[in-house]
Amino acid sequence: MLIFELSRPGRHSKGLSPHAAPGQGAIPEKHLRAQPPLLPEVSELDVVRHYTGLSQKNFSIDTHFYPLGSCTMKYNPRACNALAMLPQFLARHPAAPDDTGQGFLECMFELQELLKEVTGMEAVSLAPMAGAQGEFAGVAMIRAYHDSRGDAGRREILVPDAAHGTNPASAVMCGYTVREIATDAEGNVDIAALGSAVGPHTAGLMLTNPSTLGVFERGILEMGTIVHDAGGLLYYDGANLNAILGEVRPGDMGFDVIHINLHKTFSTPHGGGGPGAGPVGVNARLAPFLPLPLVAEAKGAYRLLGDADRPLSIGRLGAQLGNAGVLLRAYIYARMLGLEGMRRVAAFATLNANYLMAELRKAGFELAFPRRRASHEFLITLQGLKQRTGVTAMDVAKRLLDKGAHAPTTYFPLMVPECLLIEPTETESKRTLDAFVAAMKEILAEASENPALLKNAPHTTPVRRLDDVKAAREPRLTWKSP
Amino acid sequence: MLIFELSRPGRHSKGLSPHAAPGQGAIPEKHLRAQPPLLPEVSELDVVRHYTGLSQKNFSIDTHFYPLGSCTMKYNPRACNALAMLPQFLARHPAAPDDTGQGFLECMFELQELLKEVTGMEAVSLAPMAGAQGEFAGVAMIRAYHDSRGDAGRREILVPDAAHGTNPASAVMCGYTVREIATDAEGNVDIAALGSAVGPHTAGLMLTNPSTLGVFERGILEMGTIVHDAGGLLYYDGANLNAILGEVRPGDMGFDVIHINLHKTFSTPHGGGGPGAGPVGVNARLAPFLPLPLVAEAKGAYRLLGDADRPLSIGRLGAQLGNAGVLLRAYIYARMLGLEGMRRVAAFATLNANYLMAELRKAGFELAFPRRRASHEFLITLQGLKQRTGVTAMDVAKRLLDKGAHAPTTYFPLMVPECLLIEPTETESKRTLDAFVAAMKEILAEASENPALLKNAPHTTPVRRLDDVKAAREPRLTWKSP
Amino acid sequence: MPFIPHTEEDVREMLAAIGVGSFEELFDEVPRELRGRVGASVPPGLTEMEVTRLMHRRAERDGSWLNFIGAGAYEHHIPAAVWQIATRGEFYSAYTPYQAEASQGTLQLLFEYQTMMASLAGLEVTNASLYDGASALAEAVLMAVRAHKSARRVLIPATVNPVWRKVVRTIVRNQGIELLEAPYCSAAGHTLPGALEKFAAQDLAALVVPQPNFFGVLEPVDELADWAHAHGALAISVVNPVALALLKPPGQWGADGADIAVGDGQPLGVPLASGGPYFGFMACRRALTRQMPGRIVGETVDTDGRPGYTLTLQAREQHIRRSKATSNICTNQGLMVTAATIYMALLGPAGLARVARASHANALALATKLAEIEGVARAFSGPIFHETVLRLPVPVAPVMRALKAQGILGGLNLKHAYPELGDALLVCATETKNEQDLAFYAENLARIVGKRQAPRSGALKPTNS
Amino acid sequence: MPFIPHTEEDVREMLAAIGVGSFEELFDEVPRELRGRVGASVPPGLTEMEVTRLMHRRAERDGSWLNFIGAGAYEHHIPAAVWQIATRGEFYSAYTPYQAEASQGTLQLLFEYQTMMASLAGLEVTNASLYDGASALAEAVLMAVRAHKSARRVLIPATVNPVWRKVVRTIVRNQGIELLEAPYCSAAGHTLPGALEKFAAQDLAALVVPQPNFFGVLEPVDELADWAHAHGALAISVVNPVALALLKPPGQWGADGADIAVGDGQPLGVPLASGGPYFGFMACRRALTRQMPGRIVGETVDTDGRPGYTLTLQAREQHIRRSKATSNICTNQGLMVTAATIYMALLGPAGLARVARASHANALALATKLAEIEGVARAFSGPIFHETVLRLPVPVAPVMRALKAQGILGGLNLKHAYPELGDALLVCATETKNEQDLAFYAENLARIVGKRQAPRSGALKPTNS
Ligand SMILES: Cc1ncc(COP(=O)(O)O)c(C=O)c1O
Ligand SMILES: Cc1ncc(COP(=O)(O)O)c(C=O)c1O
Repeated sequence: MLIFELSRPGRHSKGLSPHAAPGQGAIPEKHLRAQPPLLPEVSELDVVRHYTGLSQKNFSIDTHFYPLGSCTMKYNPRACNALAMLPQFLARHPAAPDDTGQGFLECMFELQELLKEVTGMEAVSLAPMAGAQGEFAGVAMIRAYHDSRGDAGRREILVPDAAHGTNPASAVMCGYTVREIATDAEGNVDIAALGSAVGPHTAGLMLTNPSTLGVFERGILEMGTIVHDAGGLLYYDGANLNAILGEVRPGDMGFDVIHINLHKTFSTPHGGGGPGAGPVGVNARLAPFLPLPLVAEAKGAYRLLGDADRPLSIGRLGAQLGNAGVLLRAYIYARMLGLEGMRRVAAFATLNANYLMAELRKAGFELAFPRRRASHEFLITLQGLKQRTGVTAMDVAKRLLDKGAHAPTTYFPLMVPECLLIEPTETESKRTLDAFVAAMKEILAEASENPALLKNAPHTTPVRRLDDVKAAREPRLTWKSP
Repeated sequence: MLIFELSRPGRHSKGLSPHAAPGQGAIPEKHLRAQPPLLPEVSELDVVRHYTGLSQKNFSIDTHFYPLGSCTMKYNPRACNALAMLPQFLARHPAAPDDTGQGFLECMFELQELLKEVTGMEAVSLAPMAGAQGEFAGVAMIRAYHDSRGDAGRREILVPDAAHGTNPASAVMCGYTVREIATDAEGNVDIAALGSAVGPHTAGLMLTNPSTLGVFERGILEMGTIVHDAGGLLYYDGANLNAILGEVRPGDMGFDVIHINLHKTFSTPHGGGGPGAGPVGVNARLAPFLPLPLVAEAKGAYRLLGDADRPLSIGRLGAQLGNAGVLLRAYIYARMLGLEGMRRVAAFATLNANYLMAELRKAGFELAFPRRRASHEFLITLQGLKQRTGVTAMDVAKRLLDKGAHAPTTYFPLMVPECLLIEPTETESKRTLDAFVAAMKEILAEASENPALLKNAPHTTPVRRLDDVKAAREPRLTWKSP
Repeated sequence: MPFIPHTEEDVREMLAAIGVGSFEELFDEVPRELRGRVGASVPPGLTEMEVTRLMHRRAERDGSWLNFIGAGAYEHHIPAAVWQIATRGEFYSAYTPYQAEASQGTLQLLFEYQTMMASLAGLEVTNASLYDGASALAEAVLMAVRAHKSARRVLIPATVNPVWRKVVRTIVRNQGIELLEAPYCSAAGHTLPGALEKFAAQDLAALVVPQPNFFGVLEPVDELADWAHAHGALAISVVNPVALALLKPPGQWGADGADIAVGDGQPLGVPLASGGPYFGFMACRRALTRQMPGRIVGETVDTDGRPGYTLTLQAREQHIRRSKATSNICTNQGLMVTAATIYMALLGPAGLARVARASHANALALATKLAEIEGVARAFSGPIFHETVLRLPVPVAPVMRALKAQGILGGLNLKHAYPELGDALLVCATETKNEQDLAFYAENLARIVGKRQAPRSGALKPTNS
Repeated sequence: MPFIPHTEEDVREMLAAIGVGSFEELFDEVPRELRGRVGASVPPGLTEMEVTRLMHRRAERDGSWLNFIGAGAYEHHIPAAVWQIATRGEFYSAYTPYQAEASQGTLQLLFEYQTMMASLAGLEVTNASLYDGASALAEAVLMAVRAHKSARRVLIPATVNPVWRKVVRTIVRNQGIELLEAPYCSAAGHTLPGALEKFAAQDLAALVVPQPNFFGVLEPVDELADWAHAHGALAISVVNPVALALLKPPGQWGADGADIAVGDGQPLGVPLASGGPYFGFMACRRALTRQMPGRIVGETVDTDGRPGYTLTLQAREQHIRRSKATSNICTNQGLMVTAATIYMALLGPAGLARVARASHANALALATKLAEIEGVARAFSGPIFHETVLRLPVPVAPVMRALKAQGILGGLNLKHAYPELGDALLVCATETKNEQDLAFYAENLARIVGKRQAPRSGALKPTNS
């Protein structure tokens, strides 16, 4: 039932809008709309009941194990939500003078400092509103850097073929062409291929490390040398920072510029699609190009820096200081973790992933890179299972929903056939992991005994398997009154 | 799965308790407990996931139509919750000086005034923490009144046989004996029976009007005269105030003392069993006996009155000023309704009840009092259905759960066989009522065609029909580690 | 209008279906002369926006304070998850779980609560809440009298919260129950078993034993429970649930344990909130189950044999037993219990013990610091939990006012409840206070007391308390 | 440690199952020299209690203000239900709905959102959000250039939010797109179609048309949209969604309607919150669907034929199309859209129109009141929505500081963005202001301006702006 189907002309929750309803005021007739918009005419209770009911149709961290690889679905502490929503924080206008927001700005400044420290970078901007915008900003800084040196021939960005789709898309948005570098049999970037790809046209290499294949790039130092020697810069896609937080720093690995997905590593909520925050960190030579605004401190007073302070900046990415409320949540989380807490993130995320990998291997699942250590995530391939039973990675994913677990990431990275990318995160208990292994075992048995059960899964969700092809072929993108 | 079954020895959410954990301090050994209590050892995520999951197993106003007669399950505005939980309200200690709580006390004072106004009483105390405690306070005031006049022979309280169980129970707690008065064929208190029951032993009559049979006591004025002439007082059980709010006032009907269930008429949440609030209102002669504390105002300053101010008070009913947070919610609700809003409560509650009654009658259901107007609720009896099909009121109630509606109140009042007491409240739309009628029609058809379907209902709830007899015969009241 | 979803067309259709022409007619059974007299002085309705602004203004007016008052209501940190979950609509807007199959969320939670609370108390059975600690004590007194059958006298030490004693009096006095007051040792600050001997001849239904007592002092609970049993009385314990993370549970007091335990559940995740809603808890030995007031949840099975939870032993309750019920309680404090259950689950045994130990340590540290101030002394020698009585060298009231001017609520003045103690102050520090807070209090108290003891000439005259 | 559930025993068992002896070994593929250098200056962890106190202190420090700043972010009343529902764990802690069957809550909500937003805009298709209004405008520019195929120039009036124009520049400049600035009429405060003629010869991909514009003034949108189309350019509208409750939707501008509509969704139930998270919305005509960036939800059926919702047309997106995607956007602003959808459902068409009308009325009333002050005048003659530019007789900055001392945030100083306007101030009043608020502002402004125009001798020297 859609909210529109509850609608009844003339219904209106009066207490929610002003009692006094003046007319069109001084707005000339020609500017007015002829027909009211199609918003539902329902009561407050209808709305509460409808959306409470809808919410119950979601899987979420708060209700289910959610081992979605590359997405770091860890517990979102409720304190972060409560404290970021204190009335004074919510009410503050973004253009209010800095001296009316010293409490807020102090948090932002300290967050910049914290992020520098844990990534080993020399300066940080909080402006990007998600990982992809961080990538855009990072690559734009790479370009601004080369441009500032008159090094205008560098028109190519390298990305591993396993890279997340945002990497090449971001590079293109900065006017670059993209060249993909192959992966070797052990899941590393093929260093020889990298060596022959670099040259005077190379602006930089974008790298996720540990990679989206769930392994640490063992040749990272060598790769850095290759790219740097060719005059390129090294970009770190921080989507997997959770795998190393407290163990290794991107800055120490030789990266020139990074972004951090705070909605992953710093546990701000994913909100069913966002918002996130993708702060960028850089080393000294890229610092002048950081996106604006930045938060500066002098004698205990905090202020936002703009164009006048930073003439070389790539500019602004959004109308305000990024996703402030997300940044507050990340700050609160970071303060609760503290140094000891952060030191343990990667350790336990890695422990959970390797344990789950070991147990699934024992249960009969095929690992994509059986000779490698898992990072905070790992890949299994159901290629063999498919050949034996016809059951695909998608079928297994859907069947997992029936067993009360969200599915891992499916079919990414693309070059590993029938793959599931599994990321348990450090906030899940052994008990939960064991239950997942048990479910996967059951599914393996079902695949042989009753493959139709899997092909037709899920069976217990609010809807059964949906027809994606029909959705794309005959797009119905809005509701129309019947 | 119980939370204890998720427990693992040694697990502990460290950030939720102080880091520094000093030892036993200066507590002598003999006072210490030898074994830790059986609280679960789980993570914060476990707790969030467990109780979020449990919550989803409840029906509630926010998820379902909940026409539970006598309970007034109307929409609980979310603004009341948000505003009653502002940090300063939550943090204030009850023994903090009055001058640190003027904002809060102003709300309480205005609530007292509002309640006086809408009930037609001359003074109000907010102290009682639920309807039953209001009844206790009211009857205790009746007793204090008679005692203060040396009128010590009045040892009996009259209640109609349809009265809610708290009425006789409260009277007994005040040291009275209880005599029940019969109901006539039209659902009114039998006035002749009342006339012959009163006498010099009569302390008072407790009355719900409209009654728990869903009808207005037409002889209310005559009944008042009978009781008053006998020297007794008239007590109003305000559980059904929603039926008359804005239309008729208990004070105008001749009641000397009343309680109001704010968790019904003033829409504070029922919270799965409470808390409520049961303020008492009185006319002038009972005012000196009101329970403490009371809120007084002088020159714009508010203060709590205690024993010294009110030497004749029956005393205190709890350690503090009643259920303050509930009172705040009721105050906010009252301010949003305002006079116009209050005037409409009874009108629309009554409209909904009479509409639903008319439609169910058309659908083939038997009304308990077919010649009467419904108040805000009405009674149907399934006596005939049971004789025809063996299906009971309980079976119908359980089957309604499968159809997505909470069941009405069953088997109350006791003297109407196989009854359902149905109270839709004013906040439900015609659409919801029509859906309920449709469900009831389906059930009526099922009762003839497939009574087993009803006998075995519910089918779609988290558990099927529960064995209440076993629960009472072999009480298992706590979990024991297996 | 707010919260009423009807359109004009709905109203027309509905009136027609009923067969009436107007709202008026719906009330045609109500005597004419009674109608339409409703209070014109009720102010006009506010929009949600207006009431939001009003309430924010009032809340801001009440400000924030550094609070050292305890006296039965205790400031503890409440994890954010507690109320974010407890106020989910499914808990917040449900009724008492009468339809068990549609209320397994609330019912299972209550079953878990009963398990936790019973274990904290060291007793077998608990109910699903009473209004507050004070009224729970009154119910315990009534329960003891019912259970005892012959005696109608109950001995309550003066070390029990004086307001609670008043509440007990209000609630039980009409049933001919007599309350006797046991004195306390003016040196130790707790009840002395020896001092009870003068009541030995009275036919007692119960002895009430607080732990810690109102002064924050630990009572000799083993001896007191044994004394009660030796004199044919039940032992009713009054306990702080956070303290029970450390302290011997009532069920293990003395040779046989207390028979009933009650207390206020507020310290378990319920905000101070000017006094409520809190909740009263009550536990008892199994033999007393059928005397227990209030709702109880039991485990059972459904028609498929799966475990499920349901309200049980309802034959004790008013809706079944009416005038013969164990109590008139109906609506209880369910949502507070929901919060407390989540709180206890989040803290666990180790976390709750840390809260208790940190509170104790802070109270000790504060008491020590304050007692170092010239003229200030601890009133009692008995061991404390997280609260203590101090004697000041000057009247308490003006000192409290001066502290308030610094943002400090310094404690509860005992002048009215315990005049025999002189200028006495009840001070509490929980885990919410840090070293700077304690130091800030101590500095200010030292300054204020110092000034008042030796007023400078020309300066303000000492105010009368 | 916080948020990690492992017991020591768990760790032992897990390491053993993996076949390693220590955590160290789990990282044995990481070059030794890279390990263990993590930032020692990170402060030690705080308990939730400590961080709660810290954040309360910081929030209190930021205080509460009577705000008259708009300039792209607008203060509206947000019904309490909006965020109480949007922060339910099932919405708050879910990922992007990749597994449609396990995400019908989010997906159906987004489908409802798309319907509401498309109708507000009067266009057929909307996506499920972009980061904010400014970046949405940049995406619209890129989209127009893609759709247009030949032209790479876009004309943006100076009446578009100057910060947004900067954002567009940042985002599109590396793709060789040229942005041209169209002037505004200094009397009316809006763009004059006639003034665009000098750009007629440029090969334009699009013309951007704001409604209302940054000055709060209504643009001649019909003429501007027609001008764009007449010159072979697409018309990109930039709109305030609350204003759209009253104003002609972009899809109906001129003869053919605007092609793309973007804006910031913040006014629809999203708190100001120092600037975010907000969300950008984008709508377009059906023919442009495949050029749309971001996620789109479509209706389909399940294997039983029941309707259901799923992400669709993903071949536009980076995770499928990689370097050929319509945008790099991945994570969007889903939770804000959740709030906005609930907001729009609560308000309905009548409620949203009331909000818009009351805002307009307040802004008019304020502008009138302020323009009565000696020396203060409205800068432009064009009709406004809920914001207006005032000219002051004295420099703006010190006036704003003086207002701030009274708790008033008086508006945005236009000195830097529009120096040609002199001492100009952009002032906004929404439905959140009442008569007293407006009067309070007017009184204070009159007093401050009066004083500064005629400084008393011996008093403070006028501060430099
Ligand atoms: C490896 C990787 N890189 C980049 C991104 C893009 O980040 P965002 O979604 O925050 O834009 C993601 C997110 O899914 C990712 O997993
Ligand atoms: C008619 C009637 N009287 C009294 C009460 C008792 O009120 P409470 O549950 O608030 O104690 C109720 C509540 O169910 C009731 O319906």
